[in-house]
Amino acid sequence: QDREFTIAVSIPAATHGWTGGVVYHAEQAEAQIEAAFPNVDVIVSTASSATAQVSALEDLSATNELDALVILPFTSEELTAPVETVAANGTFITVVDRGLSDDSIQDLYVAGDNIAVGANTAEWLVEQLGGEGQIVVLRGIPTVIDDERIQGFTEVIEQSDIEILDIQYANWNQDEAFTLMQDYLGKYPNIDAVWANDDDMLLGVLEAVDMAGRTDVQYALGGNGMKQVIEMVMAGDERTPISTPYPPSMIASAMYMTAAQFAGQAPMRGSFLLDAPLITPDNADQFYFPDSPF
Amino acid sequence: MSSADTTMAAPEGEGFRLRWADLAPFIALAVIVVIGALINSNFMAANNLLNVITRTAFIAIIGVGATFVIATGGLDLSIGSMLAFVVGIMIMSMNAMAPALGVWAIPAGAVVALIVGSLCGLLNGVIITVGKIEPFIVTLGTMGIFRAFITWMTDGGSLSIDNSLRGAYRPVYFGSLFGIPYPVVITIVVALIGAFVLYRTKYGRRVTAVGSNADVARFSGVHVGRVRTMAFVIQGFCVAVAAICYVPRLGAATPTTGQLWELQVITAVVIGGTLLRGGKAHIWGTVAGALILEVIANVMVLSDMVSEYLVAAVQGAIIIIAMLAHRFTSAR
Amino acid sequence: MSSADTTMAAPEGEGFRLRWADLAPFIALAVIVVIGALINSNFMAANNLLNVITRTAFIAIIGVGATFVIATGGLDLSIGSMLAFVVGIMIMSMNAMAPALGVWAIPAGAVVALIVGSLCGLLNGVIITVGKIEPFIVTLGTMGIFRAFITWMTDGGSLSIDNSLRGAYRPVYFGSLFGIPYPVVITIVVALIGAFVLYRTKYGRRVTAVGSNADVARFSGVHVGRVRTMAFVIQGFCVAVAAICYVPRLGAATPTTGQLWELQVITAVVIGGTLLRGGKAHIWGTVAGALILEVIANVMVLSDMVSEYLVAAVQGAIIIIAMLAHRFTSAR
Amino acid sequence: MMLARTDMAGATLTPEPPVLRAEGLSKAYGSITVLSDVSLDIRRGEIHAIIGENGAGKSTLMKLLSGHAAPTGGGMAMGGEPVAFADAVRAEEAGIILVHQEILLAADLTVAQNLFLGRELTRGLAVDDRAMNRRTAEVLARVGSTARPTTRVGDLPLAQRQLVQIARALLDDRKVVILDEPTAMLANDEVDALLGIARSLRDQGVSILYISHRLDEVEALADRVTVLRDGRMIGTWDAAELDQRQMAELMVGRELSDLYPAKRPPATAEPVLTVTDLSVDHGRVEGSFEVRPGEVLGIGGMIGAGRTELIEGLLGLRPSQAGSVTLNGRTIPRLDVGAMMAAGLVYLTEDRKGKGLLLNEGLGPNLVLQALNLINPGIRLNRRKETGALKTAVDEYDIRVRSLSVEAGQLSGGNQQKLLLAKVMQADPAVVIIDEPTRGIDIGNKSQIYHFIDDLVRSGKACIVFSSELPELVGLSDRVLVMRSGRFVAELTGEDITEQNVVYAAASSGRGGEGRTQR
Ligand SMILES: Nc1ncnc2c1ncn2[C@@H]1O[C@H](COP(=O)(O)OP(=O)(O)OP(=O)(O)O)[C@@H](O)[C@H]1O
Ligand SMILES: Nc1ncnc2c1ncn2[C@@H]1O[C@H](COP(=O)(O)OP(=O)(O)OP(=O)(O)O)[C@@H](O)[C@H]1O
Ligand SMILES: [Mg+2]
Ligand SMILES: [Mg+2]
Repeated sequence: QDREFTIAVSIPAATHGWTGGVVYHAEQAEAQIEAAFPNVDVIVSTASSATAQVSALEDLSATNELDALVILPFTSEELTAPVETVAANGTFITVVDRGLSDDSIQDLYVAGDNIAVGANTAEWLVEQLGGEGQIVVLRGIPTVIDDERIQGFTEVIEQSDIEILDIQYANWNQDEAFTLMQDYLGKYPNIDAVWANDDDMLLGVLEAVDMAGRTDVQYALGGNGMKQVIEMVMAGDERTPISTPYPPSMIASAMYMTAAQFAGQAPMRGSFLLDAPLITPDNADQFYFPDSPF
Repeated sequence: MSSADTTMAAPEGEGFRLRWADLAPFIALAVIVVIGALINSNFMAANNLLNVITRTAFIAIIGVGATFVIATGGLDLSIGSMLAFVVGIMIMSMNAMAPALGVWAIPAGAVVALIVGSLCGLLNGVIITVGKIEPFIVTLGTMGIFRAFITWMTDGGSLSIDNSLRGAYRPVYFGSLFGIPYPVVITIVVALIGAFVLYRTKYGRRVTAVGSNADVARFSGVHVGRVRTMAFVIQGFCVAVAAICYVPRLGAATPTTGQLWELQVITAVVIGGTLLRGGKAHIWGTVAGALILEVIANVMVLSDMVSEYLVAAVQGAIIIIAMLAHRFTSAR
Repeated sequence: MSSADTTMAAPEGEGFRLRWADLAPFIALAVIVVIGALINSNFMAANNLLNVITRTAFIAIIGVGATFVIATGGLDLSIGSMLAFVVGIMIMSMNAMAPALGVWAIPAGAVVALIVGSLCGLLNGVIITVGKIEPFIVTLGTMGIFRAFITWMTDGGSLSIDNSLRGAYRPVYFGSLFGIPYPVVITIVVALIGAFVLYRTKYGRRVTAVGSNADVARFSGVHVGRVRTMAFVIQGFCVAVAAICYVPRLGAATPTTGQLWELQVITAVVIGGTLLRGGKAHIWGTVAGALILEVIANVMVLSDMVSEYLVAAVQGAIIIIAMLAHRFTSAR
Repeated sequence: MMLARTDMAGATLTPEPPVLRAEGLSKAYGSITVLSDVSLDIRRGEIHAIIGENGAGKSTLMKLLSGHAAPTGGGMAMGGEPVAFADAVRAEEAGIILVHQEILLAADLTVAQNLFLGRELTRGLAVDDRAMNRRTAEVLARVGSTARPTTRVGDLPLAQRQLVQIARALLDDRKVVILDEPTAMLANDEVDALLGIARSLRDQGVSILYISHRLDEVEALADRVTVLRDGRMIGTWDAAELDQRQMAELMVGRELSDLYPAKRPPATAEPVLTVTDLSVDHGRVEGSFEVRPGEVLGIGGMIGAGRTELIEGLLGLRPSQAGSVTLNGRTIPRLDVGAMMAAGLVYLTEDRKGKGLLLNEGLGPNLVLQALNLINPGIRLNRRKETGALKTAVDEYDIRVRSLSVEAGQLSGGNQQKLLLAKVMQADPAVVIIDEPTRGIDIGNKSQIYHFIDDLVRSGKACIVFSSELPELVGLSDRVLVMRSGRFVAELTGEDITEQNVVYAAASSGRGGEGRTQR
C-alpha cells in the first residue's frame, strides 16, 4: 500500500439525461473509491465531443502516470487509436458501453448492449401486438448508440407484420419529441404503439399523446431506465408497462472493478456484458435509484 | 421649390416598395402554408394547425425580445440557455414555495422567473455596454454559463415541477380562451406590447436610432448604453414569459432545454425582415418568421418525401430559397 | 508643407498604440499560460504543451480562413458542418481509391478534399453575394445542409478510413518535422500564407477595403462580390486543410464531427483582435486566440477544481474576463 | 496688415458680455497640436464668420465650442460665466448647437424622427408622430427643403440631408448656432434660403458662427470675420473692412493669383468619350453626351436633377443600360467601374465620406485602392511604391497633414477632398469626371485645383465637372450641358456660358437670372 495509483475516467459531458446519469454515477463512484482507497486518485474528465475526448485523453496521459483508464468512448472508430496510444504506456484500460474497433486493446470491458435494447423492446412489442399493427419511432442524436438501438429494433420488427410508419430524429430532447409526436399524431389516424429509443423523449411523447387524447396508442415505450419511467412501470402503467435498462451506473461498476485491481483483490479481466432484460413491475425496484438525477 | 416636380414621383414609389418588402414574410408564410396543404391533406386539419401555432409561441415570444436586441445592432446567443436556466430557477422556486403557498406558488414562481430573466438580460447588457465587448462574444460566454448552471442544477438529469402544481399549471399551455390557446393569446399580447413600445414610444424610437447610427444617437443626447442594456433586459423578460408558457407543457427542465433555440429565434427575426446590422425592426415579421419555421418543420414531418437524415438539409434549403425569393421579388 | 515640423513626432506614438492593441491576444495568452502553470505543475510538461499546441491546429487553420471572411464583413456558421462533410467525402474517396492506388489514395483524397472544401465555400459565397442575403442566414442554412449530408453519408453512424491507409496516414497528425509536429508546421504555413495574402497582396487590401466600407470599395472599382466570394472560398479551402489534419487523428467521420466548431473559430478570431463588423484582420491574433481557447480547455481538464457540470461556465467566464481585461488595458 | 482689428476694441465698446467667449483654447490629438491659444468673442445677435485654409482648425474650434470635443487647454465662458461642456448634449442645453460639416443623421429613421431624436414629443406614453411631422414640415419649409417629414433620411440626396441637418438645429430656440460649411452641398436656391434664415435668426438675437469657403457668402452675410491659419488665431475684423481678396490673403498669408485659369481654345479633336442613350434607374434619368480631349464639359442643374445618378449609372453603380459607350476609341461592353477605369475613365464622387474614402484606413491604402492594378502589376503589394506615391501626392495636391500615419478620417474635410482627388488621379485617366470638385476646399486650394484641371485638359485629357457652384461651373467649363428632371435640356458654349443662362435652363419654371450672382 505504499504506492499511489491514478485512475483516469473519461466520459461524455452531461448533455442529456443519460449522459447526465453517467456523470452523476462517475462522481459518486469517485468519492467512494477515494474514500475507500486512500492511495487511489481518481480523475473524472468529461468531454463534449469525440475530438474533445481525444484531447482529454492526451492531456490526462501527458500529465499523469496513468495506472488505469476508464473510458466511455464517444464513438468506437474515432477513439480506438488514441486509447491504443494510452495502452502502449502500460496503462490498464477499462472500456465501458461502446467497444473499441480493436478489442485487444482493452483489459476490461463493461458493456451495455444497445442492439439488445432495441431488439428486446421490439420482441416484447411484437408479442403484445400479436405480430401486426402500425407503429412510429423516434430516434435520438445521430450516433452509434442511436444507430445500434434502431438497428436492433428494426431487425426484429421486420420479421413481423408490424409496419413502421415513420422514423425521425428528435435528438434525445423532450421538446423535440413532443413536437414530433404531435406531428405523427396529426399525420397518422391510427398508431398502435410508439417507441422512443430513450426515456427522456418518451416523456415528451406521452405528453403529446395525452394532449391529443388519442386512445389508439396502446403502448408508448422508451428505453434506458430513467427514474420517472421506472416509477411508471412500478405503478403498473398500462401504456408504458415496461422499460429496458441501460443503466448509466455501469460507469460506476467499471470504476469499482478497475479500482479493485489496485486494492490487492483478485484482478478482474475480461468482458462483462450487461444484459438488457425487460424492466417489468416485478423487477422494477432493482433498477430504481431514487437519488440519481436520471 | 424648384425641384418639386421631380420630388413628387419618388416618395410614392418608395412607400410602395417599403410596404411590399414588409409584407414579404407574410406572403412567404402564405406560400408555405399553401404548399403544405397541397403536400399533405392532414396539414390543414384544425388540430394540426392549432398545434403548430401554439408551439410557435416560444420562438415568437423570445423573438419579440430578440427583435429589440437586433434592432439596436446587438445579438443574443444566450437565449436558449437562458430559457433553460430561467425554467430551472422557476421550477425550483415553485417547488420550494408549493408547501407554503399551495397553488399560489405558480404565480409567485412566475414572478421569480420574470425577475430572474430580466436580471440575466441585464447581465448581458451591462457586460456588453460597460465592457464594450462584441455582443457575439459576451452572449456566447453567458450561453455557456447559463447552460452549465442548468446542467448543474439538474445534476445532468431533469428537474420536474411538483406534482401538486402540475395540474393547476397545465392549462397555461394546454388551455384556451374562447378557443384560442393561451400561449397564442400570450404571444399576441407580447407582440402587441412589443410593437407599441417599438413603434410608439420614445424608447422604441431610440432603439432604431441606436441601431442605425450610434454616434448620431449619442450626439442627440440618447444614452446609447442604456438603450442597448434595456433591449437586453427586454429580451430577458421575453425569455421569462416564454419560460412561463414552457413549463406547463412538459413540466421539467433538462440540460437540453432550449438548445439551439437562439439560432431559430435569430432566423425568425431575420426572415421577418429585421436587419442584423440594426436600425430596422419588424415585430410582426418576427412572429411570421417564427410561424414559417414551425410550419416548415411540421410539413417536413407530415410529408414522406425526404429521408430522415436529410430533413435538416431540406429545411436549410427552404429557408435560403425563401430569402432568395424575397430578395428577387422585392428588388424587381 | 506648412506643418512639416510637427510631422515627425507622430508615427512613434501611433505605431506604439497600435502595436499594443495588437499584442493584447498574445499577452492574454501569456497570462493564461502562467496561470495554468501555477494551477497545475503538469501543465508545463513538454508533452502536454506539445499536445495542446498540436491540437490547436484545427481551430487555428480554420480560423485563418474565418479571419478573411470576417474581415470582409461576413460570417460563416457552416464551418463545423462543412468540416464534417469534407472529412466524410475525403474518407469515402480515399477508401474508394485505396484498392487501385494503394497509399497514393491519401494524397489523391487530400486533393479531393481541397476541391470539395473550396466548392463548399464557393457555394456559400455565391448565395450570399448573388442573392444578397445575410451571411448569418445563408451559412446557417448550409450548416444544416452539410450536417444533413454527413448524417446521410454515415447513415447516422460513422464512416471510417480504410485500415490499409491508417498507418500511412497517421504521421500527418502524429509525426513531426525536426521535432515540430506536422499539424503545427501546417498551421504555421497556412498562417504565413494567410498573412502574406492579407497584408501583402492586392487581394488582401481589397478584403479590408470591402469590410471597412463596401460602397467605397465599389466606387473604387473593386468587385465587392468577387472579393467576398473569394473569402468564402479561402474559408472552404482552410476547412479542407484542417480536414486533412483531422482524419489521421480520429480516422472517422460521424454526424457530430466538428459540431459547434464554428463558435470556437469565431471566438478565436474575435479574441485575436479581428472586428466582427469587418475591416480589420489579425491572422496571428487568430492563432493566438485559438491557442487561448485550447489552453483554457486543457487547464480545465488538468485541474480538478470545478464540478464537471460547471466546466462550460468557467470557460465562458474566462473568455469574457479575458476580453474585459483586454479592453481595459488597451483603453488605458 | 493695415487693417484694424476689432477684437480689442470690441471688448471695451460693448457693455454686454459676449454670449460665448473662448479664452486661449487649445486642442491636441496625442502629440499633434491642431489648435493653439485661440481666443474669441461671440456677441449677441451677430453673424460671425470663421475662415481659414483647409486644416486650419475651424471645425476643431467649432467642436470645442459645442462640446463635441474637449479642449486640452484654455476655457470658455457664456455671458461672463465660465462653462465647460461634458458633451454635446450639455452644450445644446446651454443653447449652443453645431451643424456638422459631415452629415450626422441616422439613415434608417425618417426626417421627422431624426429631427426629434432624443427629444421626442409625446402624448401620454406614445410618441406624437403627427405633431412631430407637422413641426418638421414647418422647419423644413423654413430652410427651403422639399423633403417630406416621413421620408427615410437614407433615401434623400446629400443636399437634402444637409438641409435636414440644419433644420434640426433650428427646431428649438438657440443662443448660438454654429454652421460648419452648411452650403458646401447646396445649390443656389437653397443657399439663398439659408442666408435668409441666418439673417432672420440674427435679427432675433441669435448668434451665428458661420464657416464657409465661399467668400462671396461670407462677404454678403457676416458682421465680423475671424481668420485662422495653421491652428492659430490671426485676428478678427469687421466684415465691412474686408473684401474677398483681402480675406483670401489673410487666410493664406500671401498674395493670390487669378482664381480661374484662362479658357482654352475650342477642342476640335474626335470625342474621347461618347455615350448614347444611357438610361439609369429604369429611365428616370436618360441622356447622350460626348466629351473631347482638351475640353472641360460642365454639367449643371438644380439639386436632384439627376447628374449624380447619370454618372453612377454610366459606371454601373446603379441599375442602368446604354445604347453604346465609346471610350478612347474602344467600345465598352459593360458598364462597370473597373472596366471604365481600365479604359481610362475615373469618377470622383460627391460623397467622400460614404463612397470616397475608407475613413478608418491609412492614407496610403486609400490613395492606391482604385489604382491597385496599375501600381502593382503582380499580385503582391509594392509598399515602397505606395509610400512614394503618397509622398508625391501629398506634395502635388498639397494635402496638409501633420503625419503620414494618420487615418483618412482624421484629415480635415478639405484635405480629404484633396486626397480623394489624388486617389482617382492615380489611375492616370484620359477622362476625369468630378462631382463637386471643390466641395469644402479653401479658396487658395480652389484655385490650385482649377489650375490643376486646366493643366490636365491642356495635356490632352478630358474632364467632366458637375458643380452646384455656378461661378465655378461657368469659370471652368468650355461647354455646359444643363440637366432638368433627369433629361438634358440645354447645351451652352462659348459666350453663352453665363450663370443666368444656366439657371434659366435648369429651373423648370423658367425663372432666369435669379441666382446668387445678383448680389
Ligand atoms: N481625431 C484627430 N486626430 C488627429 N488629428 C486630427 C483629428 N481631427 C482633426 N485632426 C487634424 O486637425 C487639423 C484641423 O482640422 P479641422 O477639421 O479643424 O480643419 P478645418 O479648418 O475644419 O479644415 P477644412 O476646411 O478642410 O474643413 C487637421 O490637420 C486634421 O488633420
Ligand atoms: N426632395 C427630395 N426628396 C426625395 N428624393 C429626392 C429629392 N430631391 C431629389 N431626390 C432624388 O435624388 C436623386 C437625384 O439626385 P442626384 O444626386 O442625382 O442629383 P444631382 O443633380 O446630382 O444633385 P446634387 O447637386 O445634389 O448632386 C433622384 O433619385 C431624386 O428622385
Ligand atoms: Mg472643417
Ligand atoms: Mg450630385
